[in-house]
Amino acid sequence: MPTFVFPGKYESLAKIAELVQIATREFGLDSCAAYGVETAVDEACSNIIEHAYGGENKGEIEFSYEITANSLIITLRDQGKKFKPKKIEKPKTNVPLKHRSDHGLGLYFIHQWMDEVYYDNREGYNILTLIKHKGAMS
Amino acid sequence: MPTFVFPGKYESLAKIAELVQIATREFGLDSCAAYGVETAVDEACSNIIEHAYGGENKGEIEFSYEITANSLIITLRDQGKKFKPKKIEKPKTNVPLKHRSDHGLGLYFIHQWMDEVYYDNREGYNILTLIKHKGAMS
Amino acid sequence: MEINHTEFKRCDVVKVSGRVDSATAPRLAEKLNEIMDAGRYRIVLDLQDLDFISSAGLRVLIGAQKSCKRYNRGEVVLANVQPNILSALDLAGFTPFFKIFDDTVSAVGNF
Amino acid sequence: MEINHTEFKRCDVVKVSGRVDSATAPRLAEKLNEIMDAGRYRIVLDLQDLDFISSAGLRVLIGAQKSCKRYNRGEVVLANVQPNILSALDLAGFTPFFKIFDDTVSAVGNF
Ligand SMILES: Nc1ncnc2c1ncn2[C@@H]1O[C@H](COP(=O)(O)OP(=O)(O)O)[C@@H](O)[C@H]1O
Ligand SMILES: Nc1ncnc2c1ncn2[C@@H]1O[C@H](COP(=O)(O)OP(=O)(O)O)[C@@H](O)[C@H]1O
Repeated sequence: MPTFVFPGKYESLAKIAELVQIATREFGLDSCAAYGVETAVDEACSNIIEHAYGGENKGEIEFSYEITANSLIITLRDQGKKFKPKKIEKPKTNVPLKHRSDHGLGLYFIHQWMDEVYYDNREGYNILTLIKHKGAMS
Repeated sequence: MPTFVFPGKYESLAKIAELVQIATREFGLDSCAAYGVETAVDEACSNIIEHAYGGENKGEIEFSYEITANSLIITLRDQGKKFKPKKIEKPKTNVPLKHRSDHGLGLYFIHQWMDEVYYDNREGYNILTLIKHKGAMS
Repeated sequence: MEINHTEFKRCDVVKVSGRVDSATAPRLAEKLNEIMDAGRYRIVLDLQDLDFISSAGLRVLIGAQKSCKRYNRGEVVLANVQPNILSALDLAGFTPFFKIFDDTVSAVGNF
Repeated sequence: MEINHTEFKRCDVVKVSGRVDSATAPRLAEKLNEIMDAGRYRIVLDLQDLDFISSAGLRVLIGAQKSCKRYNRGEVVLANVQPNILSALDLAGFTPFFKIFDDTVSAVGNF
């Protein structure tokens, strides 16, 4: 299970995306599913930088992935502020443009695009596990 | 020297153009020179229909071509009104749009695009010979 | 010859493909007249796929340009003019009468 | 991310290529603000070569749309939206807020 460590800054996102593309290709996802996984990881890493670390260059992001017969399992670890959301709200979409909030999409995207999402905190680490199954819809 | 006979109507122009394309390709002209020959033949045939025959479906157009080492020689024959222009005028181009005539381009195009142009009348036929040299400019 | 006409807010795009010669030029003239008769005088001619234009076709273009420019009510502009077509326009001395754009987006954006 | 901006008579076309994520979204916001600060609120975003957009990028789009539509002074429209990008917009519930055109010509012609 290869592990990669990136500095917690936004420039790392494109590099992490390249790894995700390698992993989804290796796993054999179609373009749309692969795009979803790329989005989920991007949103999760952005949140680590912005919310867990409270800004750029405060800590590292560890990225690793594992491919099993039926699953692509991506793990993200950080040493930022403990985080474990209780409930993911669907952003209210039935509101006119000017009242439409443009925040809160990140977690929603993560949960929509991935099949399983687990939050854990252990030994000073936040551990986020993102799982995509083969052949599952969306 | 293959000869082709077409009814003197505008629909024949596209078919004659296909033959011209075969001939210019066989002769080895570049796209621009080939386009010029196609134009010259089209203008000549349009004139035969419009001016020599005075309209569509009055007579035939005979098209033939010959390729020599250095020349593509196209011959057009019709049995319409005798025609042998004395002098080809360059259309006046230095005039404002609203005074600009939109006629008289045909003969000018023929003489510009071809290297040699001969008009002859023999045995009730108008015989137009259009010659393009290899490697000549325009 | 094929003609594809799209009406936009401020102009019409007419894509002319194939051959415009004495056989087909009347149909092009008809289409352009139909547009002008509807009071629309800002016309983009997209010549991307125009293979051939004879003097009969050039005549249609210059005729439409004269109508469109009358009373300053509009203009015919050209887009995607291929090299051979450009040399025909040039030889006819018609290039000064038309704005020529590299692509249809710029031509539409010009109106 | 690469940004290509062309100013036309009645609208601006902004072609955004590559990745719009938290690293690059601020540069896109800056470019759009610069256009709006010049009093130009009719913007076509050409997304033909956009490979990726995160929620940070979507935020920039919706922010620009809010500014442009204020006082009815204009609008952001999208062109050449690729399937993956469209599903992101869709999932965010943003598709109702943008006119989406098949190509840039139609988008420009809409203004
Ligand atoms: N990794 C994280 N660490 C701490 N807080 C987080 C983390 N991810 C998300 N959050 C919290 O959850 C909220 C919603 O996150 P998200 O849906 O990504 O939207 P946004 O980042 O636009 O606010 C954030 O505003 C933040 O308060
Ligand atoms: N094959 C022909 N037979 C008879 N008259 C011709 C022929 N070709 C050209 N002409 C005459 O020469 C004139 C100029 O021809 P051309 O340059 O092709 O322009 P246009 O056909 O637009 O008038 C014609 O108007 C016609 O009077």
